[in-house]
Amino acid sequence: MSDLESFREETRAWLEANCPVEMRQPMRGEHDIVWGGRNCQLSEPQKLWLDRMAGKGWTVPEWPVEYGGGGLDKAHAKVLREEMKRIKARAPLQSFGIWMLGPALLKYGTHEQKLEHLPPITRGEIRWAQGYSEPNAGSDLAAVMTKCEDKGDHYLINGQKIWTSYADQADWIFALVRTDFAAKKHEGISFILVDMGQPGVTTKPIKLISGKSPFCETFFDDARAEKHNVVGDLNKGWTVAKYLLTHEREMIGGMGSGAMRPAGDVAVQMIGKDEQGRLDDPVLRTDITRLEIDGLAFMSTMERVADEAKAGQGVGANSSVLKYYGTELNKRRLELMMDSVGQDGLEWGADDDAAAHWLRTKGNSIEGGTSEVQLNIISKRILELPTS
Amino acid sequence: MSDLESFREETRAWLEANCPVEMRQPMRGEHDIVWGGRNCQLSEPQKLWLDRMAGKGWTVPEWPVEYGGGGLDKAHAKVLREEMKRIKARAPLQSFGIWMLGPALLKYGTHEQKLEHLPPITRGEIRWAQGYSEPNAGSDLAAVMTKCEDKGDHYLINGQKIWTSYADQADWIFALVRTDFAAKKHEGISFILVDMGQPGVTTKPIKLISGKSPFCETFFDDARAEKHNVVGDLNKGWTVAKYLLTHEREMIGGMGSGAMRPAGDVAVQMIGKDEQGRLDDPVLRTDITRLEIDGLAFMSTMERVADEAKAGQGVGANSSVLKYYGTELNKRRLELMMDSVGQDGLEWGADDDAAAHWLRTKGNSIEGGTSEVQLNIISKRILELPTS
Amino acid sequence: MAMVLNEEAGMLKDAARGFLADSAPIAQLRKLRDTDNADGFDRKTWAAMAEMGWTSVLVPEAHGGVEMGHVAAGVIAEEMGRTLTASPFLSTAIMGATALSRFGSDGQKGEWLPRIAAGEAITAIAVDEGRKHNPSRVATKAERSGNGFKLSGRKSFVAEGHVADMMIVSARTAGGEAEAEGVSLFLVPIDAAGVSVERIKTVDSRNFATVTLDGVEVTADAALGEVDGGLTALEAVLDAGRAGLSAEMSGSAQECLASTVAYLKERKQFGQIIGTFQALQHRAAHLYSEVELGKSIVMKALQTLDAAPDHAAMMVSAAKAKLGQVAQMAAQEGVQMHGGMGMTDEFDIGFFMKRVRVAEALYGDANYHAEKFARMRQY
Amino acid sequence: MAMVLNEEAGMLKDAARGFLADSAPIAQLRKLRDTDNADGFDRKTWAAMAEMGWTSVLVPEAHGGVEMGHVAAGVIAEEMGRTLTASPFLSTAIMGATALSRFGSDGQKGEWLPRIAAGEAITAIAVDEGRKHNPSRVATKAERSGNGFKLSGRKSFVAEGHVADMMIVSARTAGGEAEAEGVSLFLVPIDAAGVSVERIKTVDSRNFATVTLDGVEVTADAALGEVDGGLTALEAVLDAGRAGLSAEMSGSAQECLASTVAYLKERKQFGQIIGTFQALQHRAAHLYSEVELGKSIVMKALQTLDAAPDHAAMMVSAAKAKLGQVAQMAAQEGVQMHGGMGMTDEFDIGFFMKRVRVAEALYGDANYHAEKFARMRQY
Repeated sequence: MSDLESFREETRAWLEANCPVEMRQPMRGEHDIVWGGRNCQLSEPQKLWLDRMAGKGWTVPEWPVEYGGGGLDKAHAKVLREEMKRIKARAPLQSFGIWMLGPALLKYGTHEQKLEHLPPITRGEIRWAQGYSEPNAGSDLAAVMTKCEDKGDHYLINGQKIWTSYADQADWIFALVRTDFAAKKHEGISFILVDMGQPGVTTKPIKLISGKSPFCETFFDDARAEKHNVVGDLNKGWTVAKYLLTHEREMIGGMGSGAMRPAGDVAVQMIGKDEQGRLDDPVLRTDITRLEIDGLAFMSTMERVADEAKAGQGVGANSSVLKYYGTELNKRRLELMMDSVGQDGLEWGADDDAAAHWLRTKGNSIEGGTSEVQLNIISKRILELPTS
Repeated sequence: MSDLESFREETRAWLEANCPVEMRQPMRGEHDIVWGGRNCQLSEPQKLWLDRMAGKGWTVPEWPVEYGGGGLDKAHAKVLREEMKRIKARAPLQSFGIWMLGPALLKYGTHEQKLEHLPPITRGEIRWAQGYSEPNAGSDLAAVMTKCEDKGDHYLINGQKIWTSYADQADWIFALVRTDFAAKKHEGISFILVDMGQPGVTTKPIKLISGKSPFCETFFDDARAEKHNVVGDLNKGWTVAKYLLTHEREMIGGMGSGAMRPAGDVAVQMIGKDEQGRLDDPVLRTDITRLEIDGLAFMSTMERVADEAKAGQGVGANSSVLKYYGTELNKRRLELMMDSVGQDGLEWGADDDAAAHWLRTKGNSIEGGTSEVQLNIISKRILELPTS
Repeated sequence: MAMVLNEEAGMLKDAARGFLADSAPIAQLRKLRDTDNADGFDRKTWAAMAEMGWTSVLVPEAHGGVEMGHVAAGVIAEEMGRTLTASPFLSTAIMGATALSRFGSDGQKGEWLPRIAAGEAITAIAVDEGRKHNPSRVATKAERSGNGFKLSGRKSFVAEGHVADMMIVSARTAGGEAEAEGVSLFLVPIDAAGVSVERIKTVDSRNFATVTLDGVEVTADAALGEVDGGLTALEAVLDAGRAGLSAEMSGSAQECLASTVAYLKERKQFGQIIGTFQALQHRAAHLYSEVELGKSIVMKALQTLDAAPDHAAMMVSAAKAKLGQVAQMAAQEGVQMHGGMGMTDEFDIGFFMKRVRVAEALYGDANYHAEKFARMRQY
Repeated sequence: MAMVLNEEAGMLKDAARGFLADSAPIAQLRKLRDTDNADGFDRKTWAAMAEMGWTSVLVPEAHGGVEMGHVAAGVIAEEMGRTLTASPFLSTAIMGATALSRFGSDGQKGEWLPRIAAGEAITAIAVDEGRKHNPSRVATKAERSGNGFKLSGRKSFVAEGHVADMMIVSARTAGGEAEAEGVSLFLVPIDAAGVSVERIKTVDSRNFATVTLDGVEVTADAALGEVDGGLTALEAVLDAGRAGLSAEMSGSAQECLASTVAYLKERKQFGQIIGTFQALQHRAAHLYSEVELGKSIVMKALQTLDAAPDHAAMMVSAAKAKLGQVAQMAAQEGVQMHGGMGMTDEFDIGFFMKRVRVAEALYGDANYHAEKFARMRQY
């Protein structure tokens, strides 16, 4: 038996024995997601499942073992994913720490920074927020004005961030701050880690059109950060930020892909078919067909971009194509869902939250760099069109 | 009997007696259009019909009688149109002189200029070409560089025009020329009339993607123009040009409207229906339905813009909306025609010239100010968005 | 007919705009929502509208109305689309008045039209039963019972159903569930025994109702128009509503464009006013063109309803389909060009996106009307 | 399978690009057109292609081929799409070779495959009869006659029909005109008695033929695959062609984008390089995204044809539909952004618009494949 095959057997047996039956049920909504953090309320099965998986390093299977990861290579990690999917196991933990800060620290952090911050992430002890945008910067991230002063043994931070996801429930924030006001726009920025449990950091949720408040304004009033919590070189935070932006772009763009039920299946369930076996709304059927074909082409592109990157052939800025097209596609998809669900999707505060989901997607093409910013990037970096 | 009613009776009787039976047949193609001019070959019925109509001033029913027009008001002109339509009479004459130069001269010309140039237009004796664009100006009409020097008793013209419609068959040209190189871009331009029958003016047809050559390059090498042939004030030609551009814009935009058979009818004839009575290509049917609805909305807009102008309520720059939307609509329409006709429309040089017609429409959104220029105008003049 | 408003309609437009901006701006809708108002609209504003004659715009003079026609009704609806004013105007002043004045018996007219004109009665149209609009799909039954009928069934998405005094209910007196023949209309007072109404709050902060009819007894006089042949009348009433809704959507689209253009002139990014970015300029200019086309087709539909109501169906479907596309585009482009601020509840643009979505679904979405248009065009 | 070309295919791509740029650029097509060349393609170039193994890319090694598969065939087709090279590659090396190697008898394979591989035989597929592609609509009859069949009918839009040595003809051996059952395929040599071929010049300066079969006698051996059940084989052959055409259209779309971007960097208007105008930048960037999606779905379709040919239909239809949209968009945006120059015969961009239109119609347009996709998706 090959190594992979025996790993599959062991994994299957372990999951079977350790995944609580409640954690094999589909999530019923956003409240079933385990985000972790100091204030997180976990049900018994959620806690059991998180602890067991974290114990094996499997909340982050591909991270190094010394930082709380599973130390698996891609092939083994794939087996684990497949086996979890087989029993419909929920993800034990989701977080910005896993998706965003972790990769950045692994790439740019010192050994000490990794040791300090990564293991608590893997165990769901610390929940991270992202502090990039500012009220007057918007798409122009490099225009950050939050001031970070060197006070000898620590930094002092004053300013305001906006669009910080779930900052009201987060423990720490990774933020872009300006450490040199004399330098050029991109060159005086640092990437810093700040404990939100201090009085100098306050948050205020922003109510969105969907009625939810997944984002906050975050205020820094004489907030303090330790000097060893700058990631990467001082004044070189833009490098780290760009790396994370690309990462975020791909993540948001990817949301336009296969996770949801195909639009055609939803429409058939909602509307039914005519005598010829066609969806009983010919115009909607045309739009859905085009959406699904574009969806296939988009998923093929995600695959191709990933494979090209592996083969070292990629066009880096293609992540902008994925972000742009993926989010626009997702908006189209949700519009067609609303067309399919009809009047039943219009109730405010309905159980399935169809309308809130639809409204939420409108932000996809704004957050993480607007569609317009992505088109600028494609135009400049890939097509090399001149600026006036 | 009211005046209009008796006019209708007289007109009907006169048309019945004077419109040759051949001139009541549908035109079979572009070659059946009577453009007039010194080199124009007319068939006997064409000549008869043109002379009789010109005799009554009815080649230009609304122009003043003293300049060769019919002197009719709008109501009477409408009766004449209706009566011609009733017996399917062809237009006796079509020309840029009627559509473009005539209106400009009537508005900006002196009495002497009108007397000299308008009557030959109404009788189809002189065919006019329009000399606006230049090779390096394109959409930027005000960038004309064709040089027009004051030589005391005449002007001397040197330079090159492009996209002059049928210049190889025209007798005279109305052109934008630069009479003051020191002035600001829009302020050194004059509007001048030039006889093309002199050796200093030569033309070269431009072959288009449709295989046809409706446009020429026109070269001025020491061409001469009389001093009294400047229309409007010297160096103020841009005023005349703008007036004509608005006129042209509406004309080209209007081509996207009702003259052709509805796309749905063509598709049904070509493709047929399914058992449910629907066009037997559900996807095309969706596109055609949307096109026809947009077409109705567009025609309603043409009507509204005209009625608003009459009522003095109009937004002048709305002619840009008509030009932009009308030409884009026409391109969509022809694409759908090609989809309907299928393989039969792909033969090169076929009798019905379907492919040439399709390709020709691609120029609609370029000539007379590109779609992009129209959007700039809407943005600037109507929405008043700032320029950087 | 010239495609411009006559003097009377022009004055009405100015008056409506002024009144709504002062007395019923979007802030009113926001307040109704945030205070969870039981009516979902402001009764004082509604009374003022009646005072100005808006509720009687389609009521014949003989019954106390001003009978100005659909163009005038559309002018009011369009202005309400700008301010997103919540009111029973569409359900009552447009659809209720059209139903009664065109298809009511003398008795029905006498009973209801003066009250509608006076703003004293609110009516609702109970037509749909499933999640998608489909007026010929009627499962609600009206069985003959003594001298009258007994109605049983369930109606969904009844606009203003929670505040109506009377409902016009489609029910089947003959034929199978999806047949065109056999549909009849009935006037059902809200306090009739067996009627129960459940209020539904929708994303646009407006109100609809699910109405259950449990053996509701009505007299023979309650039938509106022809028994078994009610679909023609129903379609005419719906077309009046669809045209009015299209006018409302046109107003909303115009307002989305205007507020977005205003934002483009004010917001800075990358050190520049974003309105100087040509890509946004062209999108705004394209949107302007679409909004202009929308205005034109709505006016055409309204004029046709006034001039030739029996031949207005195609123009009305074209208008509803076109405005479905235009108004949604205006709202979507509006939110996108407002950037992150467009996603916040604090800004008004999101209210337009939500209302336009509901208006799109109501009485047939763009796809429904495109399909209907294609069938009328016989392809 | 990784979505990148393996080394072999990568080398083929480089070689193809170099050869075509040198030996068969758009200037060649222009010359063929302007000299009214009788073949409509350059025989010397075709021989060179055979020399390089392109004609044998889908021919099994046993029959003298290199059998590299559909991804490799697509690489060549894509490169030909960049240069608009006219040749019988699609009809012969892709569709002819697929038909014979997958469905031919040993005798048929032995007779035709080595000649195809050597570039000595040109084959054509005669499938359509009406103005729109519809492989199951077959009126051409094949009546049993002695030991063989007698074919009568008329086939339209037969690519390379005017130069073919042999045609694969669909004909009805049973069933009614639009039925799926009862269609059979026959190999018909061009010199068989009763075959007449009329050359049709199309807008793309390529050549098609109308083929008339007037009681053409063929032996029983001429039947390709199953008699009466030929539609499955025909669809497989068509899918190979559709995927190849999609690859060609992808190459054309890429080239339209590239030449348009180059023009944007060079052309001045209003005193500025037009490539600095943000509205054009965003349109070019959007087009780039579409072209990238097109490349991906084509590769996916070609890989599926190699890995699981019996399950490739949905991916092939998705590819043909997507590329129909993308390539036409690329050509249309290309012409528009070239302005007046784009309308002239002197510039190459118009050649792309014309070729892409023909490729769109060939073997099912985007609407046809969207419909087919929807049916396969069962909605």
